[in-house]
Amino acid sequence: MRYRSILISALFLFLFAVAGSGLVAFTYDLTADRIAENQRRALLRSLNELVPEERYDNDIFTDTLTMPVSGFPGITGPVTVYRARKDGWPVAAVLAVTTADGYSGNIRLLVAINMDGTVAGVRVVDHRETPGLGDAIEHGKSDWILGFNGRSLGDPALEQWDVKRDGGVFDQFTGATITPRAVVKAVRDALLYFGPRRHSLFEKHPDPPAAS
Amino acid sequence: MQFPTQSSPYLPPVNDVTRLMVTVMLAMIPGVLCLFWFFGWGVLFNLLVASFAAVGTEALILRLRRRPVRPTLGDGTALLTGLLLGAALPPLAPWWIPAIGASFAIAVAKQLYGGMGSNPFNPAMVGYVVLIISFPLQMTLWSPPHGAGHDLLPLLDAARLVFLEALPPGTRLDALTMATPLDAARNDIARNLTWSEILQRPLFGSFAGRGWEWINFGFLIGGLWLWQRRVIHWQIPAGMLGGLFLISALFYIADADSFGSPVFHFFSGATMLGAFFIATDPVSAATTPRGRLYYGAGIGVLVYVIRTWGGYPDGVAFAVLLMNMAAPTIDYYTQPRVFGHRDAGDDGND
Amino acid sequence: MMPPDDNAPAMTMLPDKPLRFPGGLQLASNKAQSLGGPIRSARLPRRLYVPLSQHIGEPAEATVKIGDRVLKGQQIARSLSYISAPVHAPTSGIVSDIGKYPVPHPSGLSAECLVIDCDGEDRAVDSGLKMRAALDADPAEIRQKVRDAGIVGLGGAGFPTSVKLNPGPGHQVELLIINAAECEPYISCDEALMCDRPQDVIDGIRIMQHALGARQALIGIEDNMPRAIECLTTALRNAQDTALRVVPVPTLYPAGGEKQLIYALTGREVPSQGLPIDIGMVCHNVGTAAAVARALIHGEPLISRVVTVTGAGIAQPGNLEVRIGTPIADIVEQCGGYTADVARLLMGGPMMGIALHTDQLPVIKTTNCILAASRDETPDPRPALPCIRCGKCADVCPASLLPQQLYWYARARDFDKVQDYNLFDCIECGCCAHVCPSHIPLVQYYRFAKTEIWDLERERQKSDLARQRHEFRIERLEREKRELEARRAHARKTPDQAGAGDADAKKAEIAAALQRVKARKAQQERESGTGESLGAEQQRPLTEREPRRATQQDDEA
Amino acid sequence: MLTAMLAIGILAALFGLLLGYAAIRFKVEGDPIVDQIDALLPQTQCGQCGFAGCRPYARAIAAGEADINQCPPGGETTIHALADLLGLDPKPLDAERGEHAEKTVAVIDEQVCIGCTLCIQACPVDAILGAAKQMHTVIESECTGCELCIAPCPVDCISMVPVKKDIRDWKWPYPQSAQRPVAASGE
Amino acid sequence: MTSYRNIVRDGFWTNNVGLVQLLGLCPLLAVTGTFINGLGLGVATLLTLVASNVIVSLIRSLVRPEVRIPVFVLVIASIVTLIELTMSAWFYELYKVLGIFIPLIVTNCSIIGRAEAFASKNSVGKSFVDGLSMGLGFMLVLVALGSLREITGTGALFSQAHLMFGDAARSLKLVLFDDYGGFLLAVLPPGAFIGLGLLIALKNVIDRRMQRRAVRHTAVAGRVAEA
Repeated sequence: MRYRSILISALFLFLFAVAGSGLVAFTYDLTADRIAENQRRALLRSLNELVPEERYDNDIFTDTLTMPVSGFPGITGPVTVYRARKDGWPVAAVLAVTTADGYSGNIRLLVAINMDGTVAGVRVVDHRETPGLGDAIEHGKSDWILGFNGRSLGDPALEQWDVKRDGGVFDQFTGATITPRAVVKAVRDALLYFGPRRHSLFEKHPDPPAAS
Repeated sequence: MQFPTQSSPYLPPVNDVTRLMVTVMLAMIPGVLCLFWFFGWGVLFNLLVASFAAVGTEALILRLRRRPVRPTLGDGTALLTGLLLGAALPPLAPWWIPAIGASFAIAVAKQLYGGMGSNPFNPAMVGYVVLIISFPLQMTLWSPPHGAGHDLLPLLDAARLVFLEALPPGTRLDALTMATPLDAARNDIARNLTWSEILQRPLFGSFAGRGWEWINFGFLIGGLWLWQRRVIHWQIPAGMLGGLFLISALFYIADADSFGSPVFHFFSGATMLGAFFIATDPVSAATTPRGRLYYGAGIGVLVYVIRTWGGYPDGVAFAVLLMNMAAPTIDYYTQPRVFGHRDAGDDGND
Repeated sequence: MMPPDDNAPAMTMLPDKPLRFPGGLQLASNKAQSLGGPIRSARLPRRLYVPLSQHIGEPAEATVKIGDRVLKGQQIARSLSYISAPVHAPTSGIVSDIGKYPVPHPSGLSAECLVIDCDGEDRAVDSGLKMRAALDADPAEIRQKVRDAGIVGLGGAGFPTSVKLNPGPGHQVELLIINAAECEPYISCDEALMCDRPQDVIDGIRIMQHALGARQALIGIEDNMPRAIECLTTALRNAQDTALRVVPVPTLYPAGGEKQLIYALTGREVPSQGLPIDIGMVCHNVGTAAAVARALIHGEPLISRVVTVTGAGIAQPGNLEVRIGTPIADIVEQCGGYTADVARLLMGGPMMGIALHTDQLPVIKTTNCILAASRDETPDPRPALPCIRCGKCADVCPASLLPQQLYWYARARDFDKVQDYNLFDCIECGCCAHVCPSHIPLVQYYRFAKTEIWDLERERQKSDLARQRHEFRIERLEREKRELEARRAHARKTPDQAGAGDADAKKAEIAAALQRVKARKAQQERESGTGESLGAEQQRPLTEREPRRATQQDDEA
Repeated sequence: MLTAMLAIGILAALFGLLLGYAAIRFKVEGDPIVDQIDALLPQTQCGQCGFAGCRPYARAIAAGEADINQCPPGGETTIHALADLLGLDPKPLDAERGEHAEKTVAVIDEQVCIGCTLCIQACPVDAILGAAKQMHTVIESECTGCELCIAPCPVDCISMVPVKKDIRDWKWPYPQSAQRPVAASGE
Repeated sequence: MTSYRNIVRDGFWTNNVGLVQLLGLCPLLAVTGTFINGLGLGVATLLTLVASNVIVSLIRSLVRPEVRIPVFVLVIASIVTLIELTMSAWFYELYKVLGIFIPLIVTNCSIIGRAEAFASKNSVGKSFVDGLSMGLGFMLVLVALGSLREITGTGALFSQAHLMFGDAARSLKLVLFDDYGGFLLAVLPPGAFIGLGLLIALKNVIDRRMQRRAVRHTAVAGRVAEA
């Protein structure tokens, strides 16, 4: 009698668990493709802001490389490179870089660089800077980040790739210096990294698409 | 013959809330004078606007709560909150900064919790934190101290700037403001300058920042006077300065290039104002003798941590509020040994 | 409770100089006003109102009737239990009434009093208290005499002295401490007594020391009474006594608190909720010592005491020897009456005394001071502001309590929490309320909480009793029903054995009758014990009795 | 996918076994909460709550069949204590049950009493002494003031009188001050 | 005992999950920065609550008491995962904003609370209504708090409406105060606490008003009856 009651409990719970997880598994199967497509499109949208769709014809989403980087103080960790090609020719690369020099925590950026070495655009993906001060680096909050468009290593000269307070050409915002300084340095280092490697980067085989 | 009855004791009381508050206000004078000397008229505007806003808000809310207005205003606690907040604000902040801060301090941090004596957090520091979270830009614009290469704004220009937000002709806001030594030091550390290099800059005065050394010294003098008058207990300032000293000395000894010295931390920012005037606010602080020491030490350590690694330049306000939250717990675990009991907390029924 | 044995050896190591107990206050002493001259004898009033309960414990029971003639020193009420004291006629006269009259008590309520119309002859009866050689007598005999003399602690609490002279089995008294600190402002009756009658004081202490078997006795006096110290030391030097010493303690209120004085003199703490005897000490008031000497050497029971009459509201302050039962108005009149400044009448000092609503109240055994204070001396309480947690109260608390925590919980009527913060270690000295910048009547909050807790305890015991009685009743009804049914069934089955059923019924009836008798007995016992304020100790036997009775009943049934 | 489902299923079955065992092993007999509630009730056994005494009421509260505000003799104090114990919000006394009144005790007018013993049978705590045809009397210290003896008395010789106020039972009043007293809500 | 009317009133007002029971505070405080965020999470919670109430009520007679809680948790977890998958498939942008708070609905005490306190004792119909009204009540609080914070924090309302209603809804954004400097406190977490406190206070004020009015009404009614 006792054992039966224990066994019934166990069986009951077992059935529910199987039914529940079966339902979840079924839905997952049903939605998996759509979700993957959503993710792809979300990333593409932010990449397209930097490198417009009409400039390339390859699958920029899968044509990626992840390179270890060292020796660039403005960048920490590996850099992911999204490569844009048209008719097989390299057009531009989008570098996903991270800087640790922010006021609080890491700042993740997308830096798009044309093959001629000019900046096609910069966007902040993720940061934890002081709200109201450092968060002006976001495109939604101010246009400061657009100031990089068209710049290159010679324009301005390398030693002037800095905020104004440190003798450079880029504005800091009132009340905050550290955040813009970190972004400027990160963009500069992204340019420095990309410059000599622009051709070799496009020759490597892409990473296998990440399983999701 | 018939006589009135009441419970003992009957002797005339020896203390009075109003007198305590007035004593604290008097003790602020040296520090406030130094502030005024180095930062000019803006300091005065801050104190005035904050006091008016604090007292006015208190009166308004007391009316709404249908409590007696006049006797409660007479205790001086609202005025003191306004003054403490005013003394902590950047000197050329627009007038609505102290106004919003003081109103919030009184309305939300004090009256919503039930008025004097019931607020778990220090109202002035709540006001300050609300301001720095909401208006970080205005709250980080300090004018350069007197003698650091700039002249102070004359009275009229300062008033126009504060009340009309009109800059004097031919100047830019950036020219009128600069970071405080604490903030500047963090910037410089971030640029990999060493402390010896940082201290070379004119802003840093003799050891802890031009002007700020004297301001902190002024509040230290006032604070010692308060202690001598038995208005505050020694444990909280001692705990806070001790905690700050220990942790800053530890890091300073380990790496003198990247971390400020204890002296720098003692005499910059709101250290002395915090230690003697803000952390000692009895309502929100720990109350047992040992608890006060821990409470102060907690503030000291947190001030250092927030200054060094946090997201905002000075940490006194955040540190005080954080420890306010811990105060009841500290009190609970630091009850003194009751006379005739063997251990603290022993209920004597063993 | 702390084991009493772990301290015996420490006894010999008294500190070189008196220690400072925690907290305390420096107060203006204001004693000089009443120390202008020697102790005067107050004149006899026309009528005395002698309360039957002037002490802690059971009230005494009148042994005289209305209309009886009594003589000075004659016992007029006897004590019925151990913790109680008899009452004697303060002078000769006729008992004109026994009934409720107002007595000095914070409630302003009335209590049972004997009213004596004095005949002015002041004829005395031989009390039989005098002992030829008290210092050689058996301690038990001394205790009996002290008890018969109606002596209670004259410092203010009024605990029967004979009880405190009995250390009880298993207790060795090392040290007798005589409390002559008189720390409260204005009160000077003990100082006057020590200056005017040092011999009585010392004789009394010796008798007590002997009765207790104490090796040593210390007299603790605040050091702002140099004249009293000198008088006692002079008397002692004459007596060549080494087992008895006068120790001046620093003037700091409340140095006269029993636990505080013991700490100052010996550096040892009386355990919480314990007694000095737990650490081998006994503490008596200096006035009590003198009363013992008056009784055992001069044969006078406790019918008068020295009372300080002082304050800016009194024209000629001074110390008077007053018969117990004298109306306060009468002695005020003898001190020149009230001045125009009088605003408040206190019995006791300004820190712990009680405010009297009228002066038509008698002096009782514990009346050490009548303070007619002016408005400047004792202003009306100012409206209380909210507590700002400044902690000044904790700084001055001699018990190292956290008065503001007690206040929060007492105010919120959280009687569990308030006990967690050791409310019952509070001695109600008033230091906290005196320094409170918000003018909160802290002590009254504590008194409120204490009396509420006692009341709740009484209620709880009462409801426990009711529950037991109710449960027992239900059980009894069920049993009776069962028995009845059993009997009926039995009767139906075997009619010839009906007699047995009757016998059962008889038995039940007898049991019921027995129970009634027992209940009545219990009631009588209880009634003899009623009026006692039902401390836990007294109540326990009662509550234990009930289940016992119930089980007995079960056995019989 | 199947393995995941199976893994979760087996895990669930294991927990089911464990819980089934625990349910048998740790079964609690009786209900200690009834004792705790009973301890808070005033034990007048008056039945004003609608139950036959305090313990039945306690049982009803524990079972969720009765509200905590049905005890007039306990009044607000009892309601608060019960609310505390059960984690409920205190509510005002149910007015239909009666009002919280001053404590009283029953007194029998011995001149009028005819010795019928009806009150003795009604008394829930056996606090009335006496036998048939004999005068009865109430043991004051054991009377709970439940008033249950009043109705049965055929000659109306029982009256309720307030408990005598004694100087020893006197309580210090709650301090009067300018502040309004706050509800007993803790920090 | 529990009429439908009472169930609805309980859910919306007297026993509101957010204002009275104070359950599910974690998502409540974290995501209510804007109106749309509040609405999104509110809808997700509502769906979960209704579905779990109905299922729990359906199986209530089958469940043995000892495995009751694990079964409820299994049901709720399955529902939430379904909703999460659905959201990320059809409302990806909103899903990204609400982030981790969708799976956290599993731990929202109000859901298991209703399952245990109501659905396991009542019929399917009643449980459905209970889930619906409790969920709507919670959603209303989320939306109210979100609007409050959005207005005081940014001076606008319905920004980012396209996350839920598609690009056409972009024009819904209402700018209430032009040239508003922004009050960051309201947008940041402390603002959520203060805002919720104010909402609760508002509810208490209204309750007290209504109580007073009710008392007055009965008094008047009594007088009328007497006369």
